[in-house]
Amino acid sequence: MVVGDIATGTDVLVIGAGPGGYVAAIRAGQLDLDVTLVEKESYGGTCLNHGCIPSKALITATGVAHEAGNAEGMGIHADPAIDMGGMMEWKDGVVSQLTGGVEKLCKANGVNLVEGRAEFDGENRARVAHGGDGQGSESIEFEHAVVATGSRPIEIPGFEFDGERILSSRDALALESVPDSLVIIGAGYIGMELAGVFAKLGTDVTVVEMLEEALTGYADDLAKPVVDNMEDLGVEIRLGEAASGWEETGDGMSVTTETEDGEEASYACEKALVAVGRQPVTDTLNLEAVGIEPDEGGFLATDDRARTDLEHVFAVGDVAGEPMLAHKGMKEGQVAAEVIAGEPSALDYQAVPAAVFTEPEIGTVGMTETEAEEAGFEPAVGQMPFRASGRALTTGHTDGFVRIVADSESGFLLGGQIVGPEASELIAEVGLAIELGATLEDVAATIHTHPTLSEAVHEAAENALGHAIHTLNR
Amino acid sequence: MVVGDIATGTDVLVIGAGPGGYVAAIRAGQLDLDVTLVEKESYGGTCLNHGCIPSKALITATGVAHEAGNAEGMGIHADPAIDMGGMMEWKDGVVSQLTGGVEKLCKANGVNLVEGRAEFDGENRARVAHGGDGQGSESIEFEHAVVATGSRPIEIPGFEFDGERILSSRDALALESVPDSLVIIGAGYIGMELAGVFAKLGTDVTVVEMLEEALTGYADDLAKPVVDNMEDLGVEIRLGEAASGWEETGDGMSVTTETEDGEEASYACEKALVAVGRQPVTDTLNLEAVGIEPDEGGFLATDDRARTDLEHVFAVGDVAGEPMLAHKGMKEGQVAAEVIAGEPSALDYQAVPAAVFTEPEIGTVGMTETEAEEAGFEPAVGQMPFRASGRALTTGHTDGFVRIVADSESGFLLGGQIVGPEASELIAEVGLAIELGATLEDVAATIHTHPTLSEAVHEAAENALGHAIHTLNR
Amino acid sequence: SEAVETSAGRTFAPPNVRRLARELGVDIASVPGSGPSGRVTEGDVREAAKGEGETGT
Ligand SMILES: Cc1cc2nc3c(=O)[nH]c(=O)nc-3n(C[C@H](O)[C@H](O)[C@H](O)COP(=O)(O)OP(=O)(O)OC[C@H]3O[C@@H](n4cnc5c(N)ncnc54)[C@H](O)[C@@H]3O)c2cc1C
Ligand SMILES: Cc1cc2nc3c(=O)[nH]c(=O)nc-3n(C[C@H](O)[C@H](O)[C@H](O)COP(=O)(O)OP(=O)(O)OC[C@H]3O[C@@H](n4cnc5c(N)ncnc54)[C@H](O)[C@@H]3O)c2cc1C
Repeated sequence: MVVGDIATGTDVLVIGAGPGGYVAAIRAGQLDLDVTLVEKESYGGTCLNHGCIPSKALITATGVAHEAGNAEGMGIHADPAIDMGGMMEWKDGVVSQLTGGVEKLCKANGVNLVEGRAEFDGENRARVAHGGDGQGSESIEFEHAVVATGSRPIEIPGFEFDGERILSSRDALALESVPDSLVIIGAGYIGMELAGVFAKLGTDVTVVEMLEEALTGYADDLAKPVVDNMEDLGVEIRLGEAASGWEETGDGMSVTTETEDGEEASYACEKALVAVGRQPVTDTLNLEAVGIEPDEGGFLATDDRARTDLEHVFAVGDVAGEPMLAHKGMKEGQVAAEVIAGEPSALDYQAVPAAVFTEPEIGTVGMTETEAEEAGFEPAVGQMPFRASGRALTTGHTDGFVRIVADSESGFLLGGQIVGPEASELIAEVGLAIELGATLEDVAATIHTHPTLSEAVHEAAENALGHAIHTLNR
Repeated sequence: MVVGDIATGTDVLVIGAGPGGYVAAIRAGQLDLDVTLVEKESYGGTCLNHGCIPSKALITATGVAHEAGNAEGMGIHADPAIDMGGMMEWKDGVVSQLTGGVEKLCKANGVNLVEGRAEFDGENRARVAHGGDGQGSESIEFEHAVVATGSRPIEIPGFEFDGERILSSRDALALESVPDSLVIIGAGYIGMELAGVFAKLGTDVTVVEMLEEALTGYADDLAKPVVDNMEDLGVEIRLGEAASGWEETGDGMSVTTETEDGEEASYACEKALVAVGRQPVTDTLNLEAVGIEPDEGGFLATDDRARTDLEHVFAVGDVAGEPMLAHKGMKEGQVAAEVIAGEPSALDYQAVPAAVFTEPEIGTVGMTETEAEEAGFEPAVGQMPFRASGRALTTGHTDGFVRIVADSESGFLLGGQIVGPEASELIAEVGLAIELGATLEDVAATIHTHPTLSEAVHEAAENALGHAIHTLNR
Repeated sequence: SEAVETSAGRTFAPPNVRRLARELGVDIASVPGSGPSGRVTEGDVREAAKGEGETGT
């Protein structure tokens, strides 16, 4: 082990090995740049270790059990028991397979991996403190830097994370036993996804949300099937209530909320999960040393090449701003690497899709009808309810619909909103159509396999054209 | 009730209310044509009543039970029991909801519905015999006719369907109790889908296939994960054996097979299902009266407007030839109606997707690598195994891959082959890309939601370009 | 080039462009494409239709 300071040099220094950082590093390696990736914790970042992947694993496992346990209508009688330890072990296995894969892919693409915490130490220099006592630190000279340090959960005053009573999503995804009851503060996508997981585990779940709606940012009719399903699962959703404090009680804790009008309510529970948003990690990087400054929200402003105010410093992923989604970060990572290599790449995509992995799922891409109007289009809108889809009926999941928004004059697709089975997958086709400048007629003319859920995308396009076959045209 | 002959006239006479026929009728109605749809049995045809829909319903139900019963690895302990009666009732409910929907949609679009069996009675006349004694018949004068009479299962000599010992797929989909053992003759997609259903119901299943491979027509590496999974389920697959006869035994029956070399084998079972292909229904239509003749296989040859040799007679769906798939028939039905209405429609699609709903699923569209070579392209091929997909890992289903075939010079997508979870849905995006004339770069540049299976389509395109991130580039 | 000759049977154009070609009576296989990688666009088809109109074919 090297102790003390050593100095190395690199073309590209990437700080943080989440989706933004590892993609930047791998692509830079593929483009024959000398690249060094520094990570202080685990390869794959929040997404693979404490976000996308563990949450989706638990959603699947609890979903499999719940579905089989509620399929009497299909003639299936089961009373599945979930062994929390076994489920968590499986989830951990999935995570380590993927993080191990990321590490291998980095190496195979010639990325130098450095473990430790990096901070800037000059315009072209960073210092990496290796973990643990006496592990020393090293100094790295770089031509280009890519900041990919991600985000951390926002704390609400009075609700400091302790991993016992007050949980972050990371803590919740690593619980060893099923809590009897849980108050989830925040009805955004992370809160709602986890509400479903714990409700299916048998936890008594209450979601409190300051705003007047759950899943804010998603249209009411997209959120509704999710909220309805959640309530069927026994989840209590309290809107317009802000968490104001909590205290230990004899046998647990009690969370107090307050409405705008000052009305108080309190909820007894075993634990509370705070999921009110995430903030970029830019305060621990000594950014002054390199010469950039984050905006008020802590984000680093970037241009369409993923470049910060400095020619040689790039920022990708959650630090570079909304939407804080893994695939947006990956795209930025790729573009940053290509731009550094001198390629004419840019962040010139039309739309970033997003998915919520609740039951049913939500998938969106591009503009809503209202956004299209605001952008000056005269939107043509088509819809297909899943209850008219043969495939949906054969899966027993018929809640929801596919909606397609297009420009009525040219027919160009502008957006799609899907709530229902496999919405996260179905949105891909709509995204491709939007990127390619496809028209309603193009989607309608494409033969879709029968019986599939993707036929609903086709039908929604036909509906927008006024001649759907399997649903009445409005 | 009308008894005896009545005579009516119509612009468009559609014979058969399967996917080909009902789509033709609805679209004709939408185009303000006077349209009459004659159906002798049930709306929705083979597909909704005895094919696509009931098979997929049973695949789902048995799949839900099987998945939960085999999820110890995920920490789920369940021992689901399937009540065959309950499952069949659910399946029947799904079917009647859909067939009722088709009937309603026909009416809402102004289609005249006539129940009975039609046959031609002149160049512009058909006779419809109403079901039952004394129900009489009617004569219908038409300007245009659309033949959409579909297909029936092929019988092998000596294995006449009796619904007791020798089952057609239709019989198998309506069984009232679970057979202890079943020999399935034919390892095509229908045989393999049903082999999975019965294996999961606990039936001892043997599949015998004359050819040297299962799922012929699909590449070996697409069929392999399905065959492997089937064998894990305990299904015995005997290749190169033709069913040659059967006899009653004391407590059941015995099916005898013969190899090309004359080697015999016999399999004891309770029932046998014959699924060796389907043939068009054109022999009961009195086609001479209208003046067209089917080809050797019984199919009606059509041009790219779905028109037969006669200007005013169209043929759509299974009667119009391979691929005998519902969505191909729907497209033909739509085009036939539009052409009759004078629109410039044509069957000018690039590709017809196909799916096999086994575990794992198969989805294909367009050309394979070999077909692309044969067509004179120099194919670029990219692949992404699901075991490297985060989403696949979180669902516990990692068998299979996505393969993309493109023209290496222009980058245009030519085909896609997928085997794995949701392959039937994922193929939709590839199909759209092919129709649109999209390039590998177009697909690679499109942001796909993380974590989804559709990212594997993106990665396969990147792999064909030589710069995949999540898999090594060949 | 070789690929164009060997794959001459295939025209790459989105469905809406193929439909337009039929509407305007243009044989799309004979239309040179100006889109990405030689994809035939709506403009190409309209141009070809004009040309045919002018020469009276
Ligand atoms: C519960 C949950 C579920 C989610 N689900 C989804 C989803 O389904 N889909 C989706 O798209 N997004 C999802 N997200 C969001 C997603 O996780 C983030 O958008 C994504 O991880 C951002 O990637 P990143 O590379 O910017 O940062 P991160 O993944 O946060 O990675 C940053 C990395 O940088 C390291 N680091 C930080 N500072 C330093 C330093 N000074 N030196 C060295 N290393 C450092 C960190 O240790 C970390 O590994 C979810 C998030 C959560 C919390
Ligand atoms: C078990 C099974 C599973 C299948 N799964 C799939 C699948 O997943 N996906 C897929 O794409 N395809 C599938 N198919 C194939 C699909 O069912 C057919 O391709 C499709 O039904 C063809 O549609 P059609 O309209 O041509 O004919 P059909 O659906 O066969 O309909 C023809 C109709 O015409 C009626 N008819 C016939 N003669 C007359 C007459 N003289 N007068 C009046 N009415 C008449 C019949 O009663 C029938 O209702 C499956 C088939 C089977 C058997």
